[in-house]
Amino acid sequence: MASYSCDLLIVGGGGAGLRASIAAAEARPDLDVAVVSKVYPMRSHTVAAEGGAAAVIKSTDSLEAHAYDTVSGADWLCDQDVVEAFVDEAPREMVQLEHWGCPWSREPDGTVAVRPFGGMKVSRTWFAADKTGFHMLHSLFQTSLKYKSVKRYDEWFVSRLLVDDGRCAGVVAVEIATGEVHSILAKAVILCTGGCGKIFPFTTNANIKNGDGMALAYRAGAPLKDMEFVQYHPTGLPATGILITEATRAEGGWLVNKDGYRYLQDYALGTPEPKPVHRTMELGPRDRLSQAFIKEQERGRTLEGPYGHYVNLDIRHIGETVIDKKLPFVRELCLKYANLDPVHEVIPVRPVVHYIMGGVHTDIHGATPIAGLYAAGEAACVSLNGANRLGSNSLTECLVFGARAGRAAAEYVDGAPAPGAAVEAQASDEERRLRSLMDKTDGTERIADLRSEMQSTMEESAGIYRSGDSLAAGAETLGRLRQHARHLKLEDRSRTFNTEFISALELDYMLELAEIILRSGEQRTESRGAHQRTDFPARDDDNFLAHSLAYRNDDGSVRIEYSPVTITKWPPGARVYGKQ
Amino acid sequence: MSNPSLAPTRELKLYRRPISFWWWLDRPAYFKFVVRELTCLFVGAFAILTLLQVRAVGEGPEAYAAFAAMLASPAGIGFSVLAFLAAVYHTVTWFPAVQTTIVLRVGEQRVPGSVITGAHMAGWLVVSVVVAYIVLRG
Amino acid sequence: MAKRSLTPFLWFLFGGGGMVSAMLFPVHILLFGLAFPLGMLEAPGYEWLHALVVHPITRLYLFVFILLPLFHAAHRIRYTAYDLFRVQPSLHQPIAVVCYGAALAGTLAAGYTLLTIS
Amino acid sequence: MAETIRLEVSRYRPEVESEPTLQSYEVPYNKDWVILDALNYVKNQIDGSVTFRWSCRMGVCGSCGMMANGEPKLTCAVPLTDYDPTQPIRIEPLQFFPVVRDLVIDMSSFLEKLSNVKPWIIRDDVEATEAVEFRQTPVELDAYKQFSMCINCMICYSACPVIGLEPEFTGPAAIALAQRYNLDSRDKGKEERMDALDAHEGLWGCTFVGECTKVCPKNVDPAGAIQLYKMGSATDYLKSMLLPWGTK
Ligand SMILES: Cc1cc2nc3c(=O)[nH]c(=O)nc-3n(C[C@H](O)[C@H](O)[C@H](O)COP(=O)(O)OP(=O)(O)OC[C@H]3O[C@@H](n4cnc5c(N)ncnc54)[C@H](O)[C@@H]3O)c2cc1C
Ligand code: SF4
Ligand code: F3S
Ligand code: FES
Repeated sequence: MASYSCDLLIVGGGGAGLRASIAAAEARPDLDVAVVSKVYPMRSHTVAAEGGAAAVIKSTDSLEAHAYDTVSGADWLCDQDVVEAFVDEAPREMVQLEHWGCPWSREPDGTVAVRPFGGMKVSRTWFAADKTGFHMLHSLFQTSLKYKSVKRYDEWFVSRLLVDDGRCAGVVAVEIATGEVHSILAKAVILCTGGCGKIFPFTTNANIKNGDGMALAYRAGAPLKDMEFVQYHPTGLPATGILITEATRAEGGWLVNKDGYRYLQDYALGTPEPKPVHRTMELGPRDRLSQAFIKEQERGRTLEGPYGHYVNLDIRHIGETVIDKKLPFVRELCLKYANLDPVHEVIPVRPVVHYIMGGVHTDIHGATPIAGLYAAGEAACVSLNGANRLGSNSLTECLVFGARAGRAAAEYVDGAPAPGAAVEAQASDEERRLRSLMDKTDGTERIADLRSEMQSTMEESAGIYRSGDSLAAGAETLGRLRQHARHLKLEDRSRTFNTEFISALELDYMLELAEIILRSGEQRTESRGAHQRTDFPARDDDNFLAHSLAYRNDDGSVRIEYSPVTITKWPPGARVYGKQ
Repeated sequence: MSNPSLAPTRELKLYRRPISFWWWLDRPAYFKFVVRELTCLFVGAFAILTLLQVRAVGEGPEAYAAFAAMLASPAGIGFSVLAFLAAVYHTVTWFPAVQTTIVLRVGEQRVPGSVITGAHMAGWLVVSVVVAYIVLRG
Repeated sequence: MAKRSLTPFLWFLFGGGGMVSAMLFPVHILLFGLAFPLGMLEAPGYEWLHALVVHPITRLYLFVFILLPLFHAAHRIRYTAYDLFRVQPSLHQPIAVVCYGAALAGTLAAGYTLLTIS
Repeated sequence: MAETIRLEVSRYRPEVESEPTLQSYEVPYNKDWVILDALNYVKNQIDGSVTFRWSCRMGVCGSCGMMANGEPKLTCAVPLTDYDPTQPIRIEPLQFFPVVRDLVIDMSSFLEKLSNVKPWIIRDDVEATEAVEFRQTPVELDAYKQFSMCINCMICYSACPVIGLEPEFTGPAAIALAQRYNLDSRDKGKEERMDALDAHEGLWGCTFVGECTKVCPKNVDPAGAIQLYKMGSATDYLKSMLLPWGTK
């Protein structure tokens, strides 16, 4: 087992990880920074983001307004100091990215263009047509290439955090191409491993979004915060879950039921207007729109196809010119994956798992309770998104908090002591564990079967609406699945690029996270944002204006604690959409 | 200058498929490409032939008559047929290539490549007629 | 400007030659190689040809007509040797010298002929 | 039984064999599937050892390029219905790249080439000092936009014979990305990039086969980018020769 070392190790090469690496390299050019990623950085799922990234730039807008939209969108579960820091630093980060070459769409005078987005009172979402994440990721990746103090470990899979005496001292990782196990020692580690949508069957998330970093942190002793909040995006293609971006609605798209009726008007989202109106109807927040779909389905007003119930997204009236200019990718996706042309036809859509508000608990600098361990991006929960993230806040979050974590970790590195002997023992422990899994020949359970059973369990028990019973039942099934998962059957005996082995590790993480999502949901006996309990339909600020923190007990079970929400300017109020 | 990604820590036994000598028969496009490149043999030959023709003109009517006879021989005709086909093939593959080196805008819109190619084709026709007219005027 | 190779210049000649031959060669070959020898068109008389050739504009025309296509051919032959005949990299340089050298020789010959013709 | 189609998948297990072999799998001919779905069916239901890269399944991450019946394709973007179910589809790793395992190629050389052409904005004041964007009009954006759409899928590399013949050739995508920055009104690094590209392995190895553009799934037109690049460099060269005092 070879051992590598660096000063600062970043796990993940998506938007957050790359931004962190550049921030660290700029703050401290003398440090050895390393980025480990299980896929080449430009394959990270940030690449798939379509709609845009929010930041106040126009004179009609204000930081205050962005903050209020975020807080109310979050159903008050966010920390308001975090929100304020976020909206304040967002414009600078976005301009920085502009200076790094991101091809933002422009106004005729050459300033960046902005578009409306769900739950936002003012247009403030920067966009690069409808491939915003793609352009942001490639700009960041290409820019990161110029920092020679940043070293990359491409296609290395981190399987464990090394923690000694309450301090994080590095990771153990599998070099996927060779199957070798290595330790990479570091004085500080930043987890930027992204979300975990693959726990669910029907998701916009890529194959690589398995919540690895969350599971790593959790096992190392860090709490996971607000994991019961899973965002369903209201518009995914029924067969594949491919996302049809919110930008379709921002540009004027309508959601209609089987009668061609804009049904959102029945769900306290305002009255329909021909042109899009901020915070109204189709531009309401995602949680409300997805919930409205379920209600509409219960009333029997949705359509039914081979992949379940759906409604239609109609963008025909936007016209070919605007679609080709501002939504070309949507058209491409519809043509390729739904066999229809949105210029002439309506698009069938249904809610689809998209994003997790929860993640590794961090403070406003991205620091977790474990010294030397930081987190940023979707893997982290810095408490910006609360109970419901607003579309286009998370790309910006990757930048703002990626940069913050990068700088904070670079600063921390100086005082960090050298790793102790315990670290080496842990590393060889982990190597033994991995080797024995790799060499296992007596398994019986197929990875794919367990995975799909986990996924359907999650959809049934922790969907858009859940109840105490469904969550408990799900947890029970999961317990059984985790037993089965001890006897995985691995068919691939090669050490070289063994993706089956990697899938086995990912499944193990996902099963653990699935249980945490269910347990966190079970204990929150209220409805807030994306967490809707049929048995507790009201918001309960007296008891649950609080973050849930999931800890791992020594016996492997989950313990949920709560911590207060930080309120600065905006006391909890009603979320009003439609009329202002 | 820029940041490195780590080389594999153990040497991988990579498989490299050898490239066959006949690689240009693998895809029709490769074959067309090779043919296109080989048109240059005729282009070069015809340039030299023209040089010889000029020299013959300079040397007087007999020399030129001999040159013309050579062109009229079966070998001469054979060469001309091939050279003509090659030249036309060269022309029709050349204009689309040229189009990619030109960015023309009318207002905000970029002029489509097909229009530029079309303009070249039209130009070709005009130039050919002019050349023929001058030569035939005598 | 940092030091640059000669390649952009050679590429420019190649491109110019490609353009000249694309525009002019088909009609020249058609006339002199096919139409006249086969009697499809009546060939112009020697006097006319001579008068044409000695005209200064025609001399310039013919010089370009020969020079650029020669470099065009040289360039493509060079790359064909690389790609189609897969010559060893150690021979790349000598092949380039031979190809462009030949084109240069042809150009000099053309220049001499066109200057001295009367 | 429902209709099926056969996949002939190239397998290369470096521990046990010295060259690839084809292995056949029968999969459902599902009209909603792309080739990648069929491969995942194999991996999940028939043979867990079949190895390939994929991630987004929506044609944007660039991981899933493979040869299908000898043509380089983004397998998540090609429906099974493009193929006749009575004929097998031959799936092989992208050609001209060294093969690591089954359908996985070694593309590390591309990352090196990409770094070498300096694909980032070069100018003295890139670091944001105040929250003001550089102006760029829609027309200026349009000048390079197409070349910025590259997903690094390597499909063009496996269509370009020059890559096969001369692996050191910088290749279509990397040159297109260099040109993307050259054409960006915010960039001032054309000269610096030319240092890396004015070489046989750089720009000049390209003989305009043009296949790169034909196969590109994202309409990047790398062949056009390279041609423009050559044209730009040739005009600069002539300018500096004719007007030695006039070049900046
Ligand atoms: C289809 C889609 C559209 C979206 N559109 C928008 C939008 O318009 N606006 C918006 O604001 N947000 C959008 N989002 C959300 C946003 O894109 C993501 O939240 C954000 O990109 C996450 O970035 P990240 O850097 O945290 O993680 P990712 O980009 O997912 O990167 C994770 C990185 O971690 C690495 N990694 C993971 N596990 C390991 C491991 N075990 N070992 C080593 N490396 C590992 C991966 O290789 C990868 O590099 C969208 C999301 C999706 C799915
Ligand atoms: S240019 Fe096209 S084919 Fe080549 S890597 Fe980029 S996207 Fe793929
Ligand atoms: S296929 Fe190759 S030769 Fe040039 S035009 Fe494209 S890079
Ligand atoms: S899987 Fe991402 S491009 Fe095909």
